Amino acid sequence: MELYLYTALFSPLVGSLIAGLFGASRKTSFTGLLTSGLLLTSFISSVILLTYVMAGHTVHVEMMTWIATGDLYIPFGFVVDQVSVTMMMVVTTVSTVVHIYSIGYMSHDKGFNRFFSYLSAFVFSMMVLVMSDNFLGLFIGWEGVGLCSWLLIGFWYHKESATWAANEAFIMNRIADLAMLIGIFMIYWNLGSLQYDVVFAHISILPMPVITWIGIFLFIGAMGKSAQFPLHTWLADAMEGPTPVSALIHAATMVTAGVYLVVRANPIYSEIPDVGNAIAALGAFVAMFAATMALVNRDMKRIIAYSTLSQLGYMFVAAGLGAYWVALFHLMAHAFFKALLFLGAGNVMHAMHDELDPFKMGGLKTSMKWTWILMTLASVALAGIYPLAGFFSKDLILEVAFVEQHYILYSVLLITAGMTAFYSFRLVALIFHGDKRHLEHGIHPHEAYTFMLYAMAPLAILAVISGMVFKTPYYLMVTELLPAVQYHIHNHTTFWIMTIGTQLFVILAIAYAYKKYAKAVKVDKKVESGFFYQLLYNQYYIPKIYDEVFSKPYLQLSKLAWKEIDLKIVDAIVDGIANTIYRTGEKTHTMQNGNLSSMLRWMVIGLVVLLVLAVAFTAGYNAVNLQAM
Amino acid sequence: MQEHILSILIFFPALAAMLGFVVHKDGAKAYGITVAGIEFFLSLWLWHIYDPMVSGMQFMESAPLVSAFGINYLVGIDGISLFIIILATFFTLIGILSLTETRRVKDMIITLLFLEMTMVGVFAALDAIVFYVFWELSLVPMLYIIGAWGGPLRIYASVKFFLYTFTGSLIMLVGMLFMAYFYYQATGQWSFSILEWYRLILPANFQMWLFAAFFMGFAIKVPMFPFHTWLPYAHGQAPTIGSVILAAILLKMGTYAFVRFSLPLFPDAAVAFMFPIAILAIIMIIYAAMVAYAQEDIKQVVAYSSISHMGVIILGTFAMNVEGISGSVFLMIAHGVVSGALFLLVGVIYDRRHTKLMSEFGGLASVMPRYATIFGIMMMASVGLPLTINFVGEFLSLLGFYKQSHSYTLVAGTAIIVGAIYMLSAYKKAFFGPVTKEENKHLKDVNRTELLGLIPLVVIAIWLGVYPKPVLEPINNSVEAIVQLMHDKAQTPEAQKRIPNLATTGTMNSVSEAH
Amino acid sequence: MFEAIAFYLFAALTIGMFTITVMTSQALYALTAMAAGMIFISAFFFILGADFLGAIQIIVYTGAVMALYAFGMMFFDTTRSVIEKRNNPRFVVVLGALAAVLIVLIVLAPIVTTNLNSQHPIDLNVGNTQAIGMVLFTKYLVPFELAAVMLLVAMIAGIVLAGKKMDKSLTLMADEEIALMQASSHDRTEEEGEH
Amino acid sequence: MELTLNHYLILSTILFCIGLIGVMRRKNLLMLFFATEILLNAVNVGMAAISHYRGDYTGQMFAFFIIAIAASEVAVGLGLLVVWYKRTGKIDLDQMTSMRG
Repeated sequence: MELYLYTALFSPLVGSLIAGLFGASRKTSFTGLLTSGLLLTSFISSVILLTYVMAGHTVHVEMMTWIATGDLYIPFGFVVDQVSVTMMMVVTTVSTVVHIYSIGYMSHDKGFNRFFSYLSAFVFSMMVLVMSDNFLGLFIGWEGVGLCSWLLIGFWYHKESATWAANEAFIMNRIADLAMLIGIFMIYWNLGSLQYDVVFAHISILPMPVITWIGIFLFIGAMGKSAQFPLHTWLADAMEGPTPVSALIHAATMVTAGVYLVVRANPIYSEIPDVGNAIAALGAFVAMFAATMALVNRDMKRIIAYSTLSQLGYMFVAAGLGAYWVALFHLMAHAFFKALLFLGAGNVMHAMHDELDPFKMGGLKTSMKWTWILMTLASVALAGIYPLAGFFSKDLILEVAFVEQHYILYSVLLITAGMTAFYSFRLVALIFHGDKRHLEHGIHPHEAYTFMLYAMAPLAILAVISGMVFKTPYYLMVTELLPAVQYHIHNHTTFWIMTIGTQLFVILAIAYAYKKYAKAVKVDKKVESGFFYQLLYNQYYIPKIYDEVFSKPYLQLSKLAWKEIDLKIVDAIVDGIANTIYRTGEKTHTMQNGNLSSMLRWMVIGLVVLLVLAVAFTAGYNAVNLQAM
Repeated sequence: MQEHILSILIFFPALAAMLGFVVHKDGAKAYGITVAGIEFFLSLWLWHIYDPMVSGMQFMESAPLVSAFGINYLVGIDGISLFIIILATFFTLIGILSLTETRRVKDMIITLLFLEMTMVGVFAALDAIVFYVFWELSLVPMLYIIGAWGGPLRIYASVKFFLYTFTGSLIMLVGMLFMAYFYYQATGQWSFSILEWYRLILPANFQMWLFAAFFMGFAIKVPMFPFHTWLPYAHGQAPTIGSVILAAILLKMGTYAFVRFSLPLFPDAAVAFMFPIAILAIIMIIYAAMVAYAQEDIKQVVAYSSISHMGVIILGTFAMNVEGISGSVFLMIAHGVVSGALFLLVGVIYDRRHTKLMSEFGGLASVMPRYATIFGIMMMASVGLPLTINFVGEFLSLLGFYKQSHSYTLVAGTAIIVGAIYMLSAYKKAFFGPVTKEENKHLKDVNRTELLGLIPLVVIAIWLGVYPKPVLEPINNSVEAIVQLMHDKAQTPEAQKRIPNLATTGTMNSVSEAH
Repeated sequence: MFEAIAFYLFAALTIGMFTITVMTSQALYALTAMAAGMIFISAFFFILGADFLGAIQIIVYTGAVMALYAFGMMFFDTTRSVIEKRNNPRFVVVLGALAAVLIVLIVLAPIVTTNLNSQHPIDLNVGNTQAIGMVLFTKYLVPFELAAVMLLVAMIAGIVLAGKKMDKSLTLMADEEIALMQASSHDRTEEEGEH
Repeated sequence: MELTLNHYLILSTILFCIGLIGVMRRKNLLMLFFATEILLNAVNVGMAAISHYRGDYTGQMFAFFIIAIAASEVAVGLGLLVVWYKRTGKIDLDQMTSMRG
């Protein structure tokens, strides 16, 4: 099994390195094919590992020592257990699809080879992240995906906005990474190891405040990667990257790493339910907060990004409330349908020549029938309509909140579910229904390459069936490792009222969205100039506030530090000392006027000074000595 | 030969430099490469025959110089100095290989070889006077390099460099003389041998003064805030090769000396000064990073980034535990590789455009993709991405200091944030965006000569990031010896508490042992 | 008692003579006063029992040095009073006095130092000159010989310096002047050759 | 009234300071030489006195060598002075400024 583990882990790296060799040269289709092929290999290995794990085994290997000094010992160790194999499946599935899809999507781009190199490198980092058997190994992957995210967001580096967004994403993640490092330090100095099994086995012997702090710091780390408030702004800006990147990194895999961390560290979080509640509360807040921003946004990709953010909030609610398997399940289902949604958006962008404003589209269902079907499917899944994936995973979270008697969370999540349905179908309606507004801009849309649609097909199938088919086997498998808690509402009447009520609520929201946007788009000036609309449209002014409060002052402070402090104070003092000495020399060199007589006088003055010193010092010395006696 | 390997390593370049005067100037570079190559392979051989399991000094040589005062020519290495010596020989080789200077090449080669002698000498010396002599001698070639091949302000910069560091080292010399005097008072014999000094336990108040005297010399060399202002000038005016050697090796003398002198000689004072120094280190980290962010000149960004990283090294050194000190020694090597590479890279673009202002560039990624890639890798290494060489050192340094203070480490940890800010924004300014300047449109990508110097650095930066064990293990063994020595010498309860006792390890790590 | 009277007498005389030396504007007065002062100094040596030193003092100073000065003065126009530009004469005196006070303070003041007192009156069994000779030719033989050589060198130097035609200095001349001088001497040798 | 070492030392000091005043005040080189002679003699008195009161001939030896040195100094100094006078016709200190820094 080790062989499969290494194959699953390293084949993306091999692909990345080979593609990287051709990074600077022109497009060579084989890099795309090669990396996709290697990804497929990785996928197949993961499937084999999955069957092995489902049979009740786990694989744990230690490849080699990484850092060993003092008492610290960190190996490159990898573990394939129920949790990581789930993540591996999600990662390899989505990334294989995205790779194949990208062959078509990026076919006209100059940086084709480079793109595949980065994309495969990302998959490798993600695999390291999920497969590592210790916290620092996880951190390698954690930073690795950050790097690849930086590379891929700024892929079109000639665009100012893209490079800015890339840097923003990297730096914001770094802030969270610092917290994570501190968490790791705390674990090491308290437990002397960073291996998961050691840490989890002994975490309960630590005093409560220490565990709490560890939990908080690790969660702050997770907040950065998963773009939770207040570190969320980078995710929407990250949409500057190519759309397959958004599908893979900023919807399906990387952003869910935070959820994965919390799920992985569940023995820690089980010890500190208060922190868990805080996580859940923050998750619910973000779910609603992001959904409100998605309601009014006019950028197709940003709407989906906010939707992702919102769904991440759901996952954190589940994870915070201790329903780790539910969180992981929603993570999986969400990865499938959200990636599908993004890839569909990619098709639309291609057809629309990179136009992103859905208000400039419309009526695309005739020319892009398959894309329409796929995106609608994904939106239905996202909205949580029975029997698609979203119903099983998302409604389960609602049930968790209800069963755990967090009714406020429950109601927030319920309202958010309605909003989710509304903005998803607002988008679908604006793009695919109504007038062909794009004709005004002289755009003649065409359907994407067939193989791209075929590539999307597995995701579509998974979006439909993953909830229904996978739930039970998944539950059985994953609860070997995670706490097995069934969330059932015992009262049947309540259960049915809730399920049907939720479904009706969601369907109503969808219908409202269709009614409002499917025919003609009426722009209600009054609403748009209203305070709330503006607030939401400007993302609660948070990016602006960050810019004003952090970025600009930091730059100004830096300039101040350089030009005022460094040059005018620190350096000036040094130069001042040197200048004083120099000027003293300039002044006193008149002493050396060559006149012997005045030199003799100076000599005598020197003698007198020395005599005075001699008297003063001996007198002082004697005085001290006399006192001592 | 094995017994005299260190003397050969020290004096071979100097001898070769003397012979270099008779070499014809067309063959000077080839001659330099040959000599530096032989020297480098000798140092690799040194590594080969070095026994990593031994924590003490190896290859010791001794010859009396002034026996009345116990001054001996005493050299020897342990795991700490071994790799810095290799780094020094390596960078001399790399520097000469990628030398693009056309003016007075022969003089440059000879100067570099002399410099190599002093650098190896400093790190191999075990006698304080020999150490001091090499320490001061190293100023001379550097002064000459900056003063003869530098930019328009070179005289100012070189004089500033010289006077600044010289002042510091004079204070250090006074400290050394006092130390020897105390040794004389305690034992009735004169000795300048560091190993002899190690055995001396000084009263705490003496330690404070001596620590302060040594600190002045080392801190200026590092350079620590607020003694850092000579560095930007020196880097700004020095030719590429000068900056590379300065950043990669010369700065390490200061931090190395902290580990070699300050910690084992004055453990109580080191603990007493731990937090003030940590504050200085944190100021260095954040302040230098901010200043780096404000720079317009890409070389100054790298120069200030050096200061920022040196802050982390200092912090690791004063963590007083094996993790921190090993990490800081490793980071010395890492920073040498990375900053040396970055200065070489800046030199590449300077050779083409004769400017270092970032506003003059922009969009270089599309014109010079290979250059951008190598720069990107090195930048990421500088930022401290895992699996690059810097991460191991930075992680261990911060991890070590976390044991001493949580809040300080949290503040110092912002290094990873502020570091990313200035590096990424500099990279963005120079490499991203559209190509705006006409003269940038047809720049040539890195050529073969430059790749010859850069590729090994990239390889090392990643190799030691993925597999640091060959370097980390010898360092670890030697550092353990030093920490144990410090613990045994510690007198104040504070110091005894802060410096771990390795001899009875196992209380804290019961968990890992159980594992 | 007799010693004390002699001491004070000669002290007053010496001080007076030297003051004249320092203060007078007539070179001749100065020279004469100094010669007198030197002889009075030798009196102290005799009082202190350093007979040999006293003799030497008279011979060397009043005999040799003064004669040298007297001959030297003949070169200069010393009949006229010396005109010296004075600036800050008071400053000079104050400085001198200050130095004196300080040295006295160091020598005498009990707060500064323990008083220097006579501890070992000299043993007068052996004649002073004899004793000096024994010390001089045993312990101080090498310095003595060196001093002799030095005196010889000084004598030769004095003769050479004063006797040789030194009205031209190569170091203080401009290049053209040197060339000119060399040319002229060359001419002269040629002329001599013709004769 | 016993004579003590201090008497001689004070006398020596006074003579020395007279010499100092002369050194500072004289602009004529010849007169300056006189003043230096006074300095040397003042020291000699001190030496002889210490020698006497300490019962050690070293002081006298020093005084003896000082006299020797003073003699040579006068010989060489006067020689130089004569040379200078021949060259410039003046022996005024204020005009000897070739050592201006």
